[in-house]
Amino acid sequence: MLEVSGLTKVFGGLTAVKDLTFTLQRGEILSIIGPNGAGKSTCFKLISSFMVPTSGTVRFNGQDITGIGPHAVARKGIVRTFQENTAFQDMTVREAVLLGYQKDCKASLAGMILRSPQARRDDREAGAHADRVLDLLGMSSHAGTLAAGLPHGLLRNLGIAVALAARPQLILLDEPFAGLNSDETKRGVELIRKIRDEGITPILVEHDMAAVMSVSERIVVVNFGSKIAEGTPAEIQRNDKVIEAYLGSEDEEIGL
Amino acid sequence: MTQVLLNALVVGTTYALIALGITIIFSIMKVVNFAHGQLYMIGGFVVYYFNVVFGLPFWFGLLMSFVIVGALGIAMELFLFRPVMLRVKREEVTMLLAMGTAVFLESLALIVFGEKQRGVPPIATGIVELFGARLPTGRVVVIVVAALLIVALMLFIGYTKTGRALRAMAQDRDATALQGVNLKWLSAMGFGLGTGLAGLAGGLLVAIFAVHTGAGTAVSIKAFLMIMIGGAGVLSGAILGGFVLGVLESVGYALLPGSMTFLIIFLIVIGFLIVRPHGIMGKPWG
Amino acid sequence: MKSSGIKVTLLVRALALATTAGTFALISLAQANETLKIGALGVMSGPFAGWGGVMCQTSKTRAAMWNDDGGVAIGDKTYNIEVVCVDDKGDPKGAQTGAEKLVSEGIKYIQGPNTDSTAESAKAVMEANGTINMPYAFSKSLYKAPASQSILGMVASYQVGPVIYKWLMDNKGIKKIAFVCENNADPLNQRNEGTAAAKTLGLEVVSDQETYESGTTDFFPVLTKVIGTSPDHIVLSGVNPSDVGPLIKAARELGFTGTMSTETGQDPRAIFEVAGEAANGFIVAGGASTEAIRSDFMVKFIERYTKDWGEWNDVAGLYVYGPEIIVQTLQSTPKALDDTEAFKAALDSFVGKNPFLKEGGELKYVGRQDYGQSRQVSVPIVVQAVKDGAYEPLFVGKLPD
Amino acid sequence: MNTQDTIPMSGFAMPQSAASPLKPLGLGLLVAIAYFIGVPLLFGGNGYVLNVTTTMAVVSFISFGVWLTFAIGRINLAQAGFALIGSYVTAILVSRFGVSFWLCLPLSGLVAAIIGGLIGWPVLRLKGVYFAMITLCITEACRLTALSFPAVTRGAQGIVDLPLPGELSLFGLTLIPAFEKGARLPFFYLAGSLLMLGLWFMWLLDTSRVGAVFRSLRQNEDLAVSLGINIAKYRVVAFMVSCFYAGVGGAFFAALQQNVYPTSFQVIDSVYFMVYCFVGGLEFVIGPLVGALVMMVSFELLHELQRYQTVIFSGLMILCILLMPNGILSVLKARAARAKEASDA
Repeated sequence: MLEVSGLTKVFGGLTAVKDLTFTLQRGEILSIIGPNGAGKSTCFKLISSFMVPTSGTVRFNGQDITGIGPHAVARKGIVRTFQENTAFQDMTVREAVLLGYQKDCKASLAGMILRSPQARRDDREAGAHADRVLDLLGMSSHAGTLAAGLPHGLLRNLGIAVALAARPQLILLDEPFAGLNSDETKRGVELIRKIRDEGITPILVEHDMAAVMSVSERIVVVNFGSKIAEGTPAEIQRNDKVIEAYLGSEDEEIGL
Repeated sequence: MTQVLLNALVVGTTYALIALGITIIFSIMKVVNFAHGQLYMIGGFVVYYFNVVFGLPFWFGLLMSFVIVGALGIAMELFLFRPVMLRVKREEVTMLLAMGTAVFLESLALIVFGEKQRGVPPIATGIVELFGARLPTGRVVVIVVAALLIVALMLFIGYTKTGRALRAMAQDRDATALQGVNLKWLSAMGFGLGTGLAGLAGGLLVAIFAVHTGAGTAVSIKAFLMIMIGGAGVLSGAILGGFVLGVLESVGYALLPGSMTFLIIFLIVIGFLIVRPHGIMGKPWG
Repeated sequence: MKSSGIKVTLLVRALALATTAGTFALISLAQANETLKIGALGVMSGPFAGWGGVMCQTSKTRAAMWNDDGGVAIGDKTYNIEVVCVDDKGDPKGAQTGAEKLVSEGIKYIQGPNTDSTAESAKAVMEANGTINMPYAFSKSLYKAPASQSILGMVASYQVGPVIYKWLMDNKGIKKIAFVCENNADPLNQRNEGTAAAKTLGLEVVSDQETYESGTTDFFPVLTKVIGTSPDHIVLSGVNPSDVGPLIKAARELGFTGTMSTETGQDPRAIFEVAGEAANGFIVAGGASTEAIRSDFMVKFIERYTKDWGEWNDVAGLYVYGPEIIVQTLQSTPKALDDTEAFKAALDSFVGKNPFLKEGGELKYVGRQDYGQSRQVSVPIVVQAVKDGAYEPLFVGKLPD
Repeated sequence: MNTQDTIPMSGFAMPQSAASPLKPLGLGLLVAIAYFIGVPLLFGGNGYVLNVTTTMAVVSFISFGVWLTFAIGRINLAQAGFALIGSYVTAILVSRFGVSFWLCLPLSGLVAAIIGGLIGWPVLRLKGVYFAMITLCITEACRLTALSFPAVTRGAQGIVDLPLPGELSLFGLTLIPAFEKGARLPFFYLAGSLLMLGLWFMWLLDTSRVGAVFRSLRQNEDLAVSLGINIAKYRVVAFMVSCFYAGVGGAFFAALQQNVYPTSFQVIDSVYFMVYCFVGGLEFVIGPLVGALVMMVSFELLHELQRYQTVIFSGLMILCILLMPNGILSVLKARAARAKEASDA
C-alpha cells in the first residue's frame, strides 16, 4: 500500500532522515520508533508532504506522491494527526469533525455558499459520517463542547476523530499516547485496533514502548535518521542494535 | 555620485536609529508600535522646548527626550498594553491599540504644541567637503552621535544583565520567567527603552531636520519598511534595514523621476517579502 | 441681631434684583442681535492639520472682533457672527459629510475646504443646496461654469507664479528654473501649472520631475539631483508649511546660491527658526500681514489672534479675507442672507474696502479672465522675502479681473 | 422542507447565533427596517443624517471584506488600496467610455478582485505582522500608481465632474430611475441595498461550509491542510471576496463624490476599516456594521468639542479597547449569556 524508498532529508548540513526504506501492507499496524531526535517526525512530514524530501520517493497504491503537497496527499487518502494538542480551538467537537469531511464534498464553492442541493446532500453525508466517527470514538456526548474546553485525553481523541472524518485509507498517528495515563493509553490501544478494523491502516510514531509493543504488528526502528531494525515486537525486543541505541537514553522507555 | 553615497550614509544612519526602537518593542512584546512615529515627534518637541523655549543646552534636552518619552512608553505598557494583552482573544488588538494611541498622541500634540514646524539652532556650523561632496558639520555630529548610540545599545543588549534578560525574553517569555526574572518589570522596561529610543531619535534629528506634529505617521511607515526589509524583531536586521532603505531612497532619487522612487521601493519590498517572507535576518513569526 | 437680619434680607433682595435686571439685559441684547452662522470646513487633524486649523482659528478671531464691536449691521438688523468649524480630516468622505452638516444647520456661507479632493467632493453638496463656499484649492473645475457655488479664497499658484518669475527675470536676471514638490495631488498640479507658466515666459526649465514623499525628513537626496542641474531659481510648488524650512536649509547646505520661492502662504518665523539665516531672501507670495504694508486694523487682528490662540501664524493674514468679504458682501446685499442667488448676482458688481492694507484699496470678486466668471476674492498679490524671521515686501500686485 | 434539511445549517451556524436573543434573520430584518424606513421617516429631509448614514453603510460594506480576511487570520491593510482601484475603474469607464454606472459597479468589484487574486496568491503565504505590513505597502503603492500614470488616471489632477448614475433599464423597463442632482435619497437607498446584500452574502458565507473552512484557516492552517483542504485556494478566495467588496465600495464613493483623486482612499482609511471590525467584534458578521455605526456616530456627536474632537475621539477609542478588548458585541453576548443563565436557574 505504501512504499517508502531511499527517503532522505537534509537540513543545512544536518541529515535528519537518511536513506529510509520500508513498505506497509494494507490492514497492518506499523509503528516507527526511535530515540528522541531520531527523525521519526520528519519522516511523517515527508510522507504527508509537509516537507519535500531531498531525495527518495514515497509511493501510495502504486502512485508516486513525493512532494505533491499536503492537501493533495490527504486527497489521495493519507491523513496525519499532530503531536501535542493541535486542534481548532474555537470550534466545537462536531464542527471540527464536520470540517474533516471537507475534501469529499462535491459541491462547488458557490454551491456551498448558496446552499445548492448538492451542498445540502454533502452536508447530510458529512453529518451522518461525523456522527459515526464520534460514536466510534465515544465522543458523542461532547459533540457540542468547544475544543478549548476539552480535557487533554479527549483533545487527543478529537485530533484522531477529525482525521478519521477525512475518510483516509492510511492514518499517520504522531505520538497518540504522549501524555496519557495508563487507563487512557489502554483505551487508545483499543481505539487503534478499532480503527484498523474499520479498514483504515494506521502508522504510529510513538515513544510509549509498552503501548507500541502491545499494539504493533510490525515495528521500524530509526536512529540518527537511518533504519536500524525492522520486525515484529518480539524480534525488536531482542535486537542488539535497538537495545544499544536505547542505552544512551532512558532504559525504561523500551519497556523491557 | 559621492554626494549620493554620502546622502545614503546619513539617511541610513538616521533610519537605523529610528528602526531600533520599534524593533525592540516588537521583539519582546510582539507589538507593532504604530505610535512610534508620534513618539519620535514628541521627542523632537521635547528637545525644542528645553533648548529653544527654556534656553537649556541641546544635549540636556536630548537626554530629557529619552527620559520623558521613555517614561511615556512605560506608562503605555503598564496602563494600556498590559491590561489589554491579558484579556484579548486576538493578539491583533494590540496593533489597534497602538494605532489608537498614535491618533491620540498626534491630536493631543497638535493642541499642545500648535501647528507650526519647529527647529533648534544649529548644533554645529560649517560644511565639510569630501571628494567634492558637501557634508554640513551638524550632520557629521548627528551621525556620529547616532552611530555611538547604536553601538551603545548593542553593547547594552549584548553584555549587561538587563540586556541579556531582554534578549532571553524576546526568545522565550516563559523560560525567562522560570529563571526568576521579574517579567513585569522587564517588559515595562523594554517598552520604555523602545519608546525612549524613538524619542531620542526624534530629539537628535530635530538638530538637522525639523519637527511638526503631523510628522509621525510617515516616520512610522518608513520604520515598518525598514524592519520588514531587515526582519522584524532582530536588532541587527533593523540596522541593516535602515541602511538598505537609506540607500534605496538616496540612489532612487538620484536615478529615477521623483514620483517613481517610492512606488518602486514599495514594489521591491513587496516582491522581496514574497521571496523572503521574514526579511534579511528575521525569523518566522505568525 | 435683628438689624443685621434685615440687612441680610436687603442684600438678598438687591442681589435678586440685580440678577433679574442682568438677565433682562442679556435677553434684550440677544433680542437685538441675531446670529449669523458662517461655516469653516477643512482639515484640522492629521499631517495637514495646519491648513484648516489656522483657517478655523482665523475666522473665529475675526468673528469675536465683530461681536465685541456690537455685531455686524446687515440690512436693518444687527448680527453676531458665529463660526462653526468642521474637521473633514482631509478625507473626501469627511468633506461631504461636513458640508452636509453645515448645510443642515442652515449655514449658507462656508470657508474651505483646503485641498482639491475635499473641495471637489464638497462641491456636489454646495451645488445641490445653493450654498456658497470659498475653497483654498486650485482645481479650475470648481470655479468654471457649470459650477457656480465656489469662490477661490486666495491667489492661485498659476496666477502668482508668472508674476514672481517675471519679477525675478527682470530684477535678478534668472534664466534657469527648477521645480520640486511633494508627490501629492495638489502640489503636483501646482508644479505643472508653474512649469507651463515658466516656459511661456521663456525660462529654461532644468528640472521639473523631482518630488519627495509626504513626511520626508531628509531632503538631501532629492535636492542633490535638482541642484545638480544648476538652476538659478528653485520653486517649491505647493509646499506644506512643515517642509519649507528643512528644504531651504538643505538646499543651502548643498551649496545652492540662487533664489528660491513658493506660491503658498508661509509663516516667516517658523521658516527662520528651522533654516536660520539660510531662510533670508526666500520669496513667498501670500499673506497681507507684512509689517510694511499692514493697516492698524491688521495689527489689532494680529494682537487678538495671538491672545486667543497663543501664537501668530502669518497664514492667518490670508484666511481673514474670507469672512471679511462674505460679511461685506452681505452688508451690501442684505437679501443674500437667505438667498445665495442674490449673493452670486452681486459678485460682478460688489466693491468693498480692504481693511487689512495700510493703503486700503478695493476688495472685490475677480477671476473672469481665468474662470470666465467672478469666482475669486481679490486678495492682493503680496510678494515678500523672509528677513530674519519677518517679511519684507518686494512688491504688491493685483489679480486680473 | 423536511427537518433534515435544516440540520447541516445549524451544524455550521456561528456559535453566537444560538446564544443571541435575536435570530440572524430577525436581526437582518430589524436592521433593514431601521435603515430603509426608520431613517428616512425620521430624518428624510436632513441631508446631514442621510449622508452620515449613507457613508456609514458603504464604509461598513467595505469593512466586511476586512472582516473576512480577519476570519482567515490575516490583518488586511490593503482594503483602501483596492477601494481606490474600484473608484478608478468606475471613474475611468464612466468618464472616458461612457459606460453605465450600473455596469461599472460590479465591474469595479470584479477588477479589484482579479487584481487582488493576482497579488494575493503569493502574498497570502505571509502571516501576522508581515502580512499587515505588506498590505500597508499595497495601499501606498496604489496611491503612488494613481499619481505616477497620468495617461490613465489623470494623475494628480484627479478625475472630476463624474456624471451621476443614469437610468438602469432592462428591455425598456426602468428598474432604477436616473439620479437627480442634489437628491440624497437615491444614494441612501443604494447604499442601504449594498449594505444589506453585503451583509446577507457575508452571513451566508460565514454560516456555510466555506465559512467553517475560513475559520479553520485562522485557527490552524497545518491541521486544515492535513485534512485535504487546499488552503492556498481558500485564502485567495477569501481575499478576492474582500477585494470585491472594496472595489464595489470604491465605485460607490466615486459616484457619490463625483470625483476620484489618488488621495481618495489612503492608509488611514485602511486603518479605520480595520478599527470598525475590532470595535464591533471580530467574531460577529455584523461586527463591522456595529463598529462603523458606533465610531462614526460618536465622531459626529463629538463635534461640539471643536478642536478637542479628535483627541477625545481617539481617547474614547482607546478606552473602548481597554474596556471591551474583544469588541462591543462580545460584551453584549456575554451579558445575554449571563441573563440566560440567570433565567434558566
